[in-house]
Amino acid sequence: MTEPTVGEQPPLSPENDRVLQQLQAAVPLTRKDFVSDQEVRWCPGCGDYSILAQTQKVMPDFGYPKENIVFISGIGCSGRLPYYMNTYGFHTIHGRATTLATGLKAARPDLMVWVITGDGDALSIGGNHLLHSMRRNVDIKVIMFNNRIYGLTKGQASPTSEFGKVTKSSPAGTIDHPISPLTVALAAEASLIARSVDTHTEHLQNTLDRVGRHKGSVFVEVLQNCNIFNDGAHRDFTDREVREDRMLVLEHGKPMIFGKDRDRGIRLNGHQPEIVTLGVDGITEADLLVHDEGDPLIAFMLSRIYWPDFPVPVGVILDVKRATHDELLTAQREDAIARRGKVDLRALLEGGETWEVPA
Amino acid sequence: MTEPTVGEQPPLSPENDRVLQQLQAAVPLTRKDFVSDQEVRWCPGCGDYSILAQTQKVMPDFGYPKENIVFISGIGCSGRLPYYMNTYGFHTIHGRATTLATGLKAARPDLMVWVITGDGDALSIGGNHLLHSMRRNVDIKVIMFNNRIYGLTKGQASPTSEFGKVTKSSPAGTIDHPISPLTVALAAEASLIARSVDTHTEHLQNTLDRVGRHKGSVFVEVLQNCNIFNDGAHRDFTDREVREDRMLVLEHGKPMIFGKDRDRGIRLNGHQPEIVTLGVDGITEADLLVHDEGDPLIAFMLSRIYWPDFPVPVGVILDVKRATHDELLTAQREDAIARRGKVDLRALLEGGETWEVPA
Amino acid sequence: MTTPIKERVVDVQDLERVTIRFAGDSGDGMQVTGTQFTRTAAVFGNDISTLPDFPAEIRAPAGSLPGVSGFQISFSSSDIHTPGDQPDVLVAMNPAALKANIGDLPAGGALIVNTDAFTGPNLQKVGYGTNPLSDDSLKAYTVFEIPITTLNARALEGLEMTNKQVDLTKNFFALGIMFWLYERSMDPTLHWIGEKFGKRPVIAEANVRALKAGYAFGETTEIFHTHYRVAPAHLPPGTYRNITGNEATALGFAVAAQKAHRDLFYGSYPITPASDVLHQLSGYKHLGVTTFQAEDEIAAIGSAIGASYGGALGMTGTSGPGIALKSEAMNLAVMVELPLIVIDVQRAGPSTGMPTKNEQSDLLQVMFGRNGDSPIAVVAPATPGECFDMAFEAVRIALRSMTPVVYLSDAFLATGSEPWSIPNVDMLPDISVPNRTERTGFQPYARDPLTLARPWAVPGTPGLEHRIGGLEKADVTGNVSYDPDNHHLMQTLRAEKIARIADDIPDLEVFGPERGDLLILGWGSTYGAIRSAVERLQTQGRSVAHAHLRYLNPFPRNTGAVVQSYRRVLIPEVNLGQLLLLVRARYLVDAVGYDRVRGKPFRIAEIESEAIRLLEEEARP
Amino acid sequence: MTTPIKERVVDVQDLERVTIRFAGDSGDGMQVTGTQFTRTAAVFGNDISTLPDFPAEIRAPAGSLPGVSGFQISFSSSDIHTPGDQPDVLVAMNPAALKANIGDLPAGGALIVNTDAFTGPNLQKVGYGTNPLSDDSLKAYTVFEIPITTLNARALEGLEMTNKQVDLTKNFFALGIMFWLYERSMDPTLHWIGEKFGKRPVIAEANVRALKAGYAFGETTEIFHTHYRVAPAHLPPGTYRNITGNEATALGFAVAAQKAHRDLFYGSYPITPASDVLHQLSGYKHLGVTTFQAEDEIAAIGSAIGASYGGALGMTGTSGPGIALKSEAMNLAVMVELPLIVIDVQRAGPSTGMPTKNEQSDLLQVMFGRNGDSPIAVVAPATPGECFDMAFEAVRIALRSMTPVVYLSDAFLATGSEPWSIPNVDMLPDISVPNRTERTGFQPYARDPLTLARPWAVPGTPGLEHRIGGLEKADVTGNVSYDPDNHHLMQTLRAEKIARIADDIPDLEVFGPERGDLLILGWGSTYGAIRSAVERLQTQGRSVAHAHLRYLNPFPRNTGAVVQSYRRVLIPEVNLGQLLLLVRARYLVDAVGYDRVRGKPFRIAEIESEAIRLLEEEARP
Ligand SMILES: Cc1ncc(C[n+]2csc(CCOP(=O)(O)OP(=O)(O)O)c2C)c(N)n1
Ligand SMILES: Cc1ncc(C[n+]2csc(CCOP(=O)(O)OP(=O)(O)O)c2C)c(N)n1
Ligand code: SF4
Ligand code: SF4
Ligand SMILES: [Mg+2]
Ligand SMILES: [Mg+2]
Repeated sequence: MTEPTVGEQPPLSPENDRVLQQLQAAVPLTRKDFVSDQEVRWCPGCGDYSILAQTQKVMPDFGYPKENIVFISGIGCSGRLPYYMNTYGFHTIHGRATTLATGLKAARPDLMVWVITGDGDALSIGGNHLLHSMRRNVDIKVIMFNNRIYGLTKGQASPTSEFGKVTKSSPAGTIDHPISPLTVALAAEASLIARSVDTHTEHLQNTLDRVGRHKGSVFVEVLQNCNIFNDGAHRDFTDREVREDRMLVLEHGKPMIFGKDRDRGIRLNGHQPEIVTLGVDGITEADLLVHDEGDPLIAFMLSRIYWPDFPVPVGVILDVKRATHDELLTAQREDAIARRGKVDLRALLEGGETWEVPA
Repeated sequence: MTEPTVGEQPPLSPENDRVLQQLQAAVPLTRKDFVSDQEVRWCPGCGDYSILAQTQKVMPDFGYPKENIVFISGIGCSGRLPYYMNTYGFHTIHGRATTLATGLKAARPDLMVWVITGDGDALSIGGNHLLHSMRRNVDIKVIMFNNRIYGLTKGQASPTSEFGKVTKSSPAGTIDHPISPLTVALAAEASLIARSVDTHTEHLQNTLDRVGRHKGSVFVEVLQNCNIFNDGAHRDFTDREVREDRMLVLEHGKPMIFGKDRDRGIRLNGHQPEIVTLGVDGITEADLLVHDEGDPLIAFMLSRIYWPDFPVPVGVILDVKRATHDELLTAQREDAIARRGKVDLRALLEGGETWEVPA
Repeated sequence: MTTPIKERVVDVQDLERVTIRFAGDSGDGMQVTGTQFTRTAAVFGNDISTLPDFPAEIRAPAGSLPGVSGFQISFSSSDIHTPGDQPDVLVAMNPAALKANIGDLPAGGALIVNTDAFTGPNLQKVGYGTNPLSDDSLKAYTVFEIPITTLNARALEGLEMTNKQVDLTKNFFALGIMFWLYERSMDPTLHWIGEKFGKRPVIAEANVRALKAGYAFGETTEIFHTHYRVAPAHLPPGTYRNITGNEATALGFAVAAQKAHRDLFYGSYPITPASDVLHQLSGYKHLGVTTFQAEDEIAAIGSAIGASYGGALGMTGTSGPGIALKSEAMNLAVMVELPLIVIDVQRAGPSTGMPTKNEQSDLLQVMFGRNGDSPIAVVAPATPGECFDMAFEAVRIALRSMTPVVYLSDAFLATGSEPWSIPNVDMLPDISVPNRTERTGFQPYARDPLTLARPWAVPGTPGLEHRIGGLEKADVTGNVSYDPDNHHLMQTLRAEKIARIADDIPDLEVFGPERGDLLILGWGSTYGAIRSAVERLQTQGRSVAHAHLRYLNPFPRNTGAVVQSYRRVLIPEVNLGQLLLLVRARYLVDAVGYDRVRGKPFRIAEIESEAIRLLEEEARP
Repeated sequence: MTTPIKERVVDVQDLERVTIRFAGDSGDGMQVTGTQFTRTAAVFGNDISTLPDFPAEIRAPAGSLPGVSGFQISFSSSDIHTPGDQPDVLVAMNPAALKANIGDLPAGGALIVNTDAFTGPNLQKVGYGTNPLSDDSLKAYTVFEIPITTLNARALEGLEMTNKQVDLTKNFFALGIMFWLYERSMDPTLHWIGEKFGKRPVIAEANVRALKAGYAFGETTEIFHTHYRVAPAHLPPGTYRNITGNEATALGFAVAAQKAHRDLFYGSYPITPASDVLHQLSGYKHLGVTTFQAEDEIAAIGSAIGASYGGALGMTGTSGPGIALKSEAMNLAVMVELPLIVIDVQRAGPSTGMPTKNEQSDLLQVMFGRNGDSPIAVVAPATPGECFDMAFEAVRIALRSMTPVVYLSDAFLATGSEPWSIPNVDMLPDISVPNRTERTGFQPYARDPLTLARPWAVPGTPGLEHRIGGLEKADVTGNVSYDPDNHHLMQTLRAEKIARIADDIPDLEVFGPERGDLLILGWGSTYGAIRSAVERLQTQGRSVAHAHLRYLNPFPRNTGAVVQSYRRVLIPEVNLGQLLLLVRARYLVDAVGYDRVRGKPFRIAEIESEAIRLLEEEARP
């Protein structure tokens, strides 16, 4: 059997139909509707505040009634976000949020499920679950707050901490080679992969908006500042003054241009990316690599380039369509019902052969 | 701190020196020396027999005394291999072999540590440990027997089982998109990545030989036939008659040529791979992509192509040099000793300030 | 040529009970043979009990000891509880099978051997110096030497089959012999062959011929002078089927979900001996059952909790090592107070232990294997058929009290089988659920005054949006709370909620005198052996009673009274005394344990003699 | 301007013991303040005991209740065991601190408040309708209202600092006041300031000024009429330092490894409150200590077992939720019989529970939280300083018996501190190890006749190549075995090996009468509260004894005799009765529990009154 793409999707499940109706029915909601009554408890100045704000802002866009939205998190500072969303929320255990989300979505395809996680929660203890939820194309939106540190436990190295980083647990510097979250997501066969930044509110909103509308497994890396234990981790390229020069904002179908003066770009030399300047030795936009969200090879290349050698790519790196886990489950269930008809418990219990013992 | 490569390696630890001496000292061993007294218990016809045989064959090549070689395995049919090797061996628990290997290698840099695992053991329950042992460049050699099924538990789907596969646990076919072990290894930053086949004894020996000589984290996928629960999983391209046409044997620095008549090859069209025929519309070897074991972009591309669209690449996909976990640990320890001098327990216990209570 | 048919007279002997063990190489199809004999005996109306014994290896080398596969069936005209301590008849298809099993055959027992397999190499493989058939090492038994392989090959002559294929049918030749010997009809098996091999007529024909040839062989040759009759048992009237514990488990949960009007979600990771529950349930998609093979045990239970959170009946299942991995998430379920079923099909530990062997040693693990004080409900079926009832009970309790419930089965129950009187599903009660849709006054941790269950407000319910999690909860509101006294209160409430389940479960039943010299208290799959031993002891006129716990947490209300009503209390367990610890701690009775941890069920005789030892020993000060 | 100095007379009062609680916002540096006072009192020679109380949030909003951070210190001229039930003096830097702590201040207690912080917004934040300083809600206390912020700001005038920076020093102003009030020298703190801020002279100067200004304020203003003197305690002679449990734990294991001539390998995953052990040990690289921050708890213990297999002292550490995850691998260590240390710094559960709060509720988890019967050794220190000794014991046992040993600490021990008489390392015994290099007669599972330990044959040893694993082992050879009787034998041997550790540990000591009315039996960090309560009860002439278990599996040999020597046995635990269950089951004594599970240590008074209740209650039938 070859794998259906969304094009040739199995019929929508009854639940999904209900969603559609609700979509129509729903009264337009506002940001306020998504603010819970709980007092927000992050350190003053934490990047998490902005991510929360942008999340609350975009929620109304999707037309989902708020009771049909669920935020599931693991443990970490990031993990507190669900308490602040006036939706259904589940603050689970360290590293396992994606597993609960998988079961929830399988049981309730009508729900919109967001997973909030941190670089330790998602990539250290939770790495394997991330991998498998993504490959199954579970229709969940994993938002990973990457502050390159363990915040809640007060500052140990995470899988994204730079080599040699001095932390409480590595007084002589870490000796662990960091992993690229985007490369991992790619190997995990996630169907949408993106990156954004806590302080780039507009870009973050647009990214979350894309994410909210995607069907299938989503992995978003949000570069986040932990001003207590890893202040300025991303500053070199995210600061207002430098960001245009040091970040590459991706747009599907558009050449990869960056720089304050939009005069620099990425070109493939053979199959290797290089930075070129438009106008210099006759280089024009036509020479630049055009971003294709459907191309894993480009996605891989983008997942490997980073400041200071290259501008840091942000935006949607990859977007592929595949039938989702819940669609496939529903299809199999309905197919079974179609073939085997309605529930006949009696027949089920009898199974194969039976015999009578007369009274 | 930037990460040292092997070029600028920290000084060898005393243990490593010991190894070197032993290397000189060692009396040449033969295959027989590595055969244990335990009766081999795999199904007749299982691909594991051949992998065991090749492993025993290459062991003497490395000049390690057999007491300095350790085989660690997880649970699965593959996991029984250590019992059959006349070295030290540890049959651990499901999915965790790499974690024990990490601790062992950290404590004993002088040992040569092999990890034997299966597609379920390594990629399902053990996926996260694989990821982290590889990124840390722990000097272990992970050999994954990929039969694309759970053998020991009698035939359920594994993460490498093809979509739609009917198994005991998926009577209507699996709905899980399989992962590519090589892509995962790449995202895991493994420092040597290779693929071989149980029945291609010579290629397997050469691969194991490369592996045995590599310093750093190694991931090898061995395509293995489970003739009981997934017979012929790889037959389409591994069978003697077709293998030259359907497999691509990689050699560093050589153009990617395959086919019985060595007349077909892989070329990059833009950055996309395509199959071309030498001689047709003037295509020559010069047009073909030359394999570069040091190039992650090529490695990624190779990890994505597979039969029937492409020949299946075998051999070393990637080989990069990075200081190993134990070297870095040793360096930090020795640096600390150099800086803080010999052990003074008294001073250690006193810590900061003390006061006397007179008798 | 086939053996010439000639009339002959054989005397018939009536027996109350017979125990047969089929033993051969993994490749010899002993499980099929045993299952066919079982079905036939069952359909005939005997009471039956079976014990399969698989090798640990998938396929150990042919003819090797680790490769021996066995299947024991006991069938009777009276009510029986165990597959029998020892076989009356041993069928040994090769030397390995003989060597591995002869020790269990009592003197005088009947031994049927396939002489063709007793070749030099086969004998050496298992370390027989001389051929046991030729030396007199077997003189204690009634030996029937039959060249099964050759006779069977002859019977199949002319069929388009490889020798290997032909050889694979010899088990049916042996089965045919046994059918003749015990006056059984071949029809059920012939019918089965038709169904199974319908598409491969040659194979079907071959098996039919093998079976009939074996039967004819019994009938015509001189070597058997008697054959035996075991009359039907007087089982309670009803429609019966033969059922294994894993089948009954899957059915029980599927039916319970229907009765609770909830979709069943089963998240699991394969592990012996629990995998078959996953396989079974994956065939129930048409009942709205969703099965999910997770990447590991942690993901499996995580997905089940997620499904329960969404309003489904979330279930997970595994064996001991998997429970260890699930314990952190089980604790989350305790804290968030969601219904959850955790199936533990126990096997021999510790660690990987002996994966295919039986043990009941996870009781303390499921009671206490979580950080903090983490009360959880535990139930355990006592027989294969009862797995259905206790599965139903597990669901009822989980939904009534909004709590995880551990369902403790074991390898013996899982693969053993017995005749099962099919319940009338329409008579089964509906299971009610504390789900909540009313907005006004909703509080996530408000409690039902009776059960202390919190409301089940599932996502999608307008107006009930709320947040839950693993941090301590404020009473009623469920908000995160670090208040010291609140924590103590919540600790007490969680404990009390589980304790109150005792209001809703049947009392512990006593078989035998209400008070007396000895109570034998058991739980789980030791039921059959204990009950049989107690029956024997009672017929000897001894004052011995049997009580068997199906509810292990909480205990039935009268448990204390029961254990305090006897001079001595004996608790036989296939572990080092786990229920024993709980009973002594709770009731301060000087109960003593009896442990034989050998990866197999107890023998009736060993429990009987231990009981006698105790009875005759001085009562302790 | 600074307050003008004028001579004045204040009377001095001698006290035996004083308990001070510093409370303020997380940002107010209360932990530093408390620590400085502690060091000063310690160096002065008082006996001390401290209890820090961190907020769960990293930084809760300024001025909010969840943001309150506290540090209690009790210092005395006599021997004390606890940080005190209630403070005599409460220093409240803001309204939140007042509200969160005033409940603990007994009537008549002294209250020092920073009036500057009692602003409208701050009051509202914590729901004070009216200002408690102006209404008469505090009339039960002796209140000292001091505008600490402004006074401190004045003292720092002229320094090149932001207001924020200035504000950060006000805790030292408060500290200065307390130093004056209790006649303490400022030198240790001035010294500390010099070391800490040497590189930032302005900051150093600011802190010095703040401290001195506070001291001067006490001296010069009229508001304090007395100051107090707490004479040095009569501690046994020796060199002392102040030490927390986590520090003593790290030191104990590091020293034990040295004494065993093994490199220490510590694989861990951060978790509150165990992380500091990892941080501490990561600074001991020069002792050959290797620390490894693993990807999760499973990898952490896996790496530790791997290290032990390689001949190192393999250790892992975590808190309750991590133990749940490690249990499968702990079981592997039990089966392969390798030495392993598992540190569990317990915290309040179940599930995530209250991560920063104290509890001792993992005892049953570590005893039983593994599949199959899986005996394991368990030890638990009773005081911060004793963590050193029990760490040493854990290593000795693990290496002597080739077994995993669980070391149960808890949040209270981990962060609490006391004066510690530094042991003479040269007097500490070497720890011997059953390592094996001799080829002839080597068998992986041959056992030491005394300890039943198997030999430790590490990779690299020529001629001893062998294979181990999680499957059941054949006795002696260690080959994989499914033999039923062998399994029973191995089960018994594993259990007996742990039981025999009792031959090698000290008897349970009794404080008080050898037999009598009441025994209070405890374990872990409840030591101080129990001992103090028992001292009080004894001075009341009651027949009460205290015994405290440091060895929880196996129990000391005389434990049964001890618990059976008293009319009643009371077992206070910060859990729902875990040791209670073990003692009742093992010795059948009708011990009763006393549980206050509030995330904090017991109060002396509550144990005292519970004991009196029991003594006065009728002896049970
Ligand atoms: C099983 C378990 N192990 C460890 C912990 C302790 N812990 C809580 S959060 C965390 C890591 C937090 O880092 P990250 O995921 O990056 O989140 P952040 O706080 O940085 O947002 C750890 C180790 C835990 N709660 N549970
Ligand atoms: C914790 C745990 N979960 C599950 C199992 C059961 N189990 C043993 S091996 C295995 C998977 C085997 O598949 P694979 O790794 O591909 O090895 P193969 O047998 O195919 O060589 C499973 C699920 C186990 N032993 N332990
Ligand atoms: S610790 Fe860091 S990540 Fe956590 S809340 Fe504070 S600033 Fe944010
Ligand atoms: S089940 Fe498959 S993998 Fe396992 S031994 Fe048999 S053939 Fe090999
Ligand atoms: Mg983080
Ligand atoms: Mg496999």
